[in-house]
Amino acid sequence: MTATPGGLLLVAAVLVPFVGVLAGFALGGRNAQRVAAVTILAGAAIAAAIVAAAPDSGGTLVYLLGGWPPPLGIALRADALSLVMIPAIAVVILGIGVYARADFATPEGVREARAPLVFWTLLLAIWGALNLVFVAGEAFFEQVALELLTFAAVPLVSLDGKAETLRAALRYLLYALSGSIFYLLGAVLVYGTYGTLDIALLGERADPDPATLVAAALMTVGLAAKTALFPLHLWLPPAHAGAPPAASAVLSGLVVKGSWFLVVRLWFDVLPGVVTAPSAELLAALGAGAILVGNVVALRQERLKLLVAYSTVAQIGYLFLMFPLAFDAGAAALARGGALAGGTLQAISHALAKAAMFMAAGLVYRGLGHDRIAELGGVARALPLTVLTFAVAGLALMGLPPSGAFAAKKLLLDAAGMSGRWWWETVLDVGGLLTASYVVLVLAHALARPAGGAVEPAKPVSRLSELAALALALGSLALGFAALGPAPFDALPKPLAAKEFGAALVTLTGGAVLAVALGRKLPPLAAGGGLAAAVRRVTVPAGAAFVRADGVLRQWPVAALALMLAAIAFAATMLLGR
Amino acid sequence: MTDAATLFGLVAAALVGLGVYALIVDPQPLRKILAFNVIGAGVFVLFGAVAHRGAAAGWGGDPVPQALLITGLVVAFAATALAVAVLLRLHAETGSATLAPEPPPAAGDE
Amino acid sequence: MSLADLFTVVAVSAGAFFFLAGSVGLLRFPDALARLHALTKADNLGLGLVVLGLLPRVDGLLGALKLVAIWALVLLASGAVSQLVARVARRTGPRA
Amino acid sequence: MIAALNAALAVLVLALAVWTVAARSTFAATVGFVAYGLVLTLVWVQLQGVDIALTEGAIGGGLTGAMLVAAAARLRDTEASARAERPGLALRIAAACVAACVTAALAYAILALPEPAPTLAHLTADNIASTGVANPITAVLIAFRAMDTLLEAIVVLFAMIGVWSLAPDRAWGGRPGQPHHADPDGILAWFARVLPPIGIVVAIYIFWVGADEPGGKFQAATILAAMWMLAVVAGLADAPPVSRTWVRLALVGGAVVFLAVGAAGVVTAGAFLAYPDGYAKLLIKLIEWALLPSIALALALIMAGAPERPER
Repeated sequence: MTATPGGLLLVAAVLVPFVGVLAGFALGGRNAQRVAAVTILAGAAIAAAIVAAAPDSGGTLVYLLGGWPPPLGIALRADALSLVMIPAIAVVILGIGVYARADFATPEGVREARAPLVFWTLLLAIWGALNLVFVAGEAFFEQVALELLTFAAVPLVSLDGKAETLRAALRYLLYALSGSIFYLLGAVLVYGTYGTLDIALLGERADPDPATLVAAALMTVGLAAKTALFPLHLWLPPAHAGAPPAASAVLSGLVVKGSWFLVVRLWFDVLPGVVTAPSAELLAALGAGAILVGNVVALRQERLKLLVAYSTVAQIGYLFLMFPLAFDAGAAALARGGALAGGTLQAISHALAKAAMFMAAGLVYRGLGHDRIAELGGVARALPLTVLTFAVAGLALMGLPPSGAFAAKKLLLDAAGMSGRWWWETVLDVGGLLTASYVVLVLAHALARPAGGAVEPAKPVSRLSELAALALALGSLALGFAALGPAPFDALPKPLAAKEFGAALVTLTGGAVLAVALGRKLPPLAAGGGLAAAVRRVTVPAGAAFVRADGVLRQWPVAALALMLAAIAFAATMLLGR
Repeated sequence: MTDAATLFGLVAAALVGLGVYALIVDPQPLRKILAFNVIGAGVFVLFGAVAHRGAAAGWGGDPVPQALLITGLVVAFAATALAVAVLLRLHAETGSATLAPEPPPAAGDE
Repeated sequence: MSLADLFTVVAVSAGAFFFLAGSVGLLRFPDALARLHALTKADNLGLGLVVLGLLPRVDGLLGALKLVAIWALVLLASGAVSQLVARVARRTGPRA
Repeated sequence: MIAALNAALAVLVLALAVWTVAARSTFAATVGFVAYGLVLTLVWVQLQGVDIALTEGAIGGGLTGAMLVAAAARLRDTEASARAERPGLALRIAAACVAACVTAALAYAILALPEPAPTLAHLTADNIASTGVANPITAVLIAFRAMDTLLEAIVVLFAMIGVWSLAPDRAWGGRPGQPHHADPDGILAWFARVLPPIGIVVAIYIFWVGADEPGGKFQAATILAAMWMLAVVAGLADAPPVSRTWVRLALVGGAVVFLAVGAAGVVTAGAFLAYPDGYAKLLIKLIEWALLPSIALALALIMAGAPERPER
């Protein structure tokens, strides 16, 4: 294994943000924000350079740290997957950086304030840690990267210092630590079996022997806990809903993608021949559970930020649907192909759209002084750009053309059709309908006439922040034009075909019906109120049951037990399928 | 040589199990942090046993996992420190130290 | 068995006795201060006697000095830690 | 004989772990954890990992233990109400079953590990000469896997920023923790005057021999941090305000030097974190000297906690 030209850029992608952390922290005060601005621009340039350098290196950049080749040394490696994630994350960071200028400026008359210093340094910290996750070529190194990510993310949760957010941060930290200790345990077993943790070497050597199977199960659930994959999501809703909006955007859009990415690495690159079809189905089944429960509970929320947080729970589910679809029954192994491309595209679209949605929710909160959905009436008039952002991000999340999620869905459906697994198609469609339902519900409230006269923003919101959020939402919506790009995306249906708009109309109408049936509080209905009331007598208790089930699953003992049971289930399915 | 490695490897498995039990059932956050450290110690002992199994070249253990262990211990310390700090701040803020979430959302409607 | 061997056996056994007594005290005494009292006996006398007993067995002055230095360091460290624990115990009440 | 000793150690470790998990009082559990850490150092010695024994004793048992004991003392009044949250019998039985399953699966996996065990010891031995150090762990930590160590220094710093971020807004920039008072002529003050000079000598010794024998910067930094904490607790010193420029610079200094040496390697040795021939040991020493004070300060400030006293 040798280094490729441009490999040094990978080191820069990781260390430039970290240097920014050190410099911002050492210089302190307003300098932290200035350093962050410079670093974000430099980091974006590096991300662009990495993409530009990839073709010269045969599509994979490699760098040997200290010149020592694995297994003794550590390699940084950026494959096609990393090369997509790095620039996408850079774009989101850029958007969040612009958005957060208004929220995290050091106030006049103070040399240094706590929240701005912590936010700007940790934003860079998260970026560096994520880039490290994307390029680390070694399992232990990945663990250190994940810990860096967690340590940088937890303080963002409790940035406003309220008791509720402190509790959310503690739950997050403890659960994430439980996850990482199991990941580490798995890594130890892997080292004991193969004498290396280098991902490329393991990919060649890994066999389904007992220690590897136990390790695979432990590492998978450890990462799933950190990703908040249903039913291991106890920490996510309060943590993401309680953080300041810019921080929520970071946490929901970016941080969960780090541990998700490692699941992909683990399954596709480290253990492609160790995981089995039933275990992949199990992973996707948890994803399907996330989509169903997360979306229905989102629809039942009173507050906008909690709704968006539960929508993240559901979106994480989507990211795991690709695993069975990527399973090549002939080779009895996971194969890179259309399904993986679809999953990756979905991750990127969600990163953009979810960040935009949290930003929009934050602007609504700032403008109105609250985020109660039932009292959003008139906000569309007061904050038109923000409501537009929410709508665009919503369209992107529900997978309407030409969004990236739409293209991703098509890629996954193709893979599902080819492997005869039609039921995942149903899950994708139901998920789209449910997403449409809460987006429609929120928009219906936002567009409704205010209860008492026109709504004036309680506080002015920054136009720059509004534009940053809108840009990210539009970016997610435009990702479907990847269909005009190279393989495997060129096989996609062109997003602007008339047939697709018909399907979009069906999704929106279905979503509206679901919103009427399940929504927590409805805006006044123009017609059909009696019918709606009759339907709701049946559907509302059903929705409430989902909320209760979610409440039970999010109790610590239940969630901790679920973590271990999931590990056992994964070990069993990995044994079963061979 | 490997006798000690096997013995302490099995001890490590038991330590992990003990910690897992406490992590699930003990309601106090500080006890969960303790449980995390008990599991952590088990994982580290297992890694130490793995290193000892790889003894060669005149050393009593494979130096690579031993070096990783030192990194792991430092990371675990940092994790514990952060968790304890959040817990103490929560206690200072509320006078209690419980992870029990906000009261369950009311199931009622309209 | 030479005189030196006998000396070692007696001294180390006496040291072990104090460790045992200290451990019993740690488990049986009612409060933190009394337990500390028991523990310090184990450190001071127990380790001291063990070191004393081992002195004839080391070759060279440097080895002997090392042993004595270990004892002295443990004394200092355990003294300081006992002080700190006692402070906490006094501040937070007599339990545990 | 050795087998009997190992068996006794194993029983002791397990007993202390049970105590830590099952003790009724949390304070007692944390004390049990400290003992658990100390006995583990003996396990490390038996597993031929003296470096790890030192680290475990310093960081695992020492710093972590001290932190947990102090936290347990502060949280004592919350314990009664927490007991009410204890889950029911069914859940406890389920938890016990699941824990037993995990242990059984792990034990099975451990017994199935391949024989002879794979190892990188030979590869390390073949390449250690080029680093100029004789302790293979130091060679791995600061040459072959230098990036690990760089990130480790950064992890500690992140954790410290995380701890600081928990400060109340009004106390930002101030001194961490509550002030400590002790009788200046009392025995504690005496210890705090006598012990630190000795501790510093011991720390430097452990640091210095780390290149060739067990020891190193993390263990030494922990001792330094502990000595400083002793002085703080005895009222002889106080934690510095976190807004001081020298504090910030000292905290990042180690990582900055490490990064600079690493970057210089790109030019002089052809790779980031590579050392030019003949200069390896010198540069390794330089990095370690730079990291020692930064890590010691970061560890000490983490132990001191979030800023609580605003500067007037």
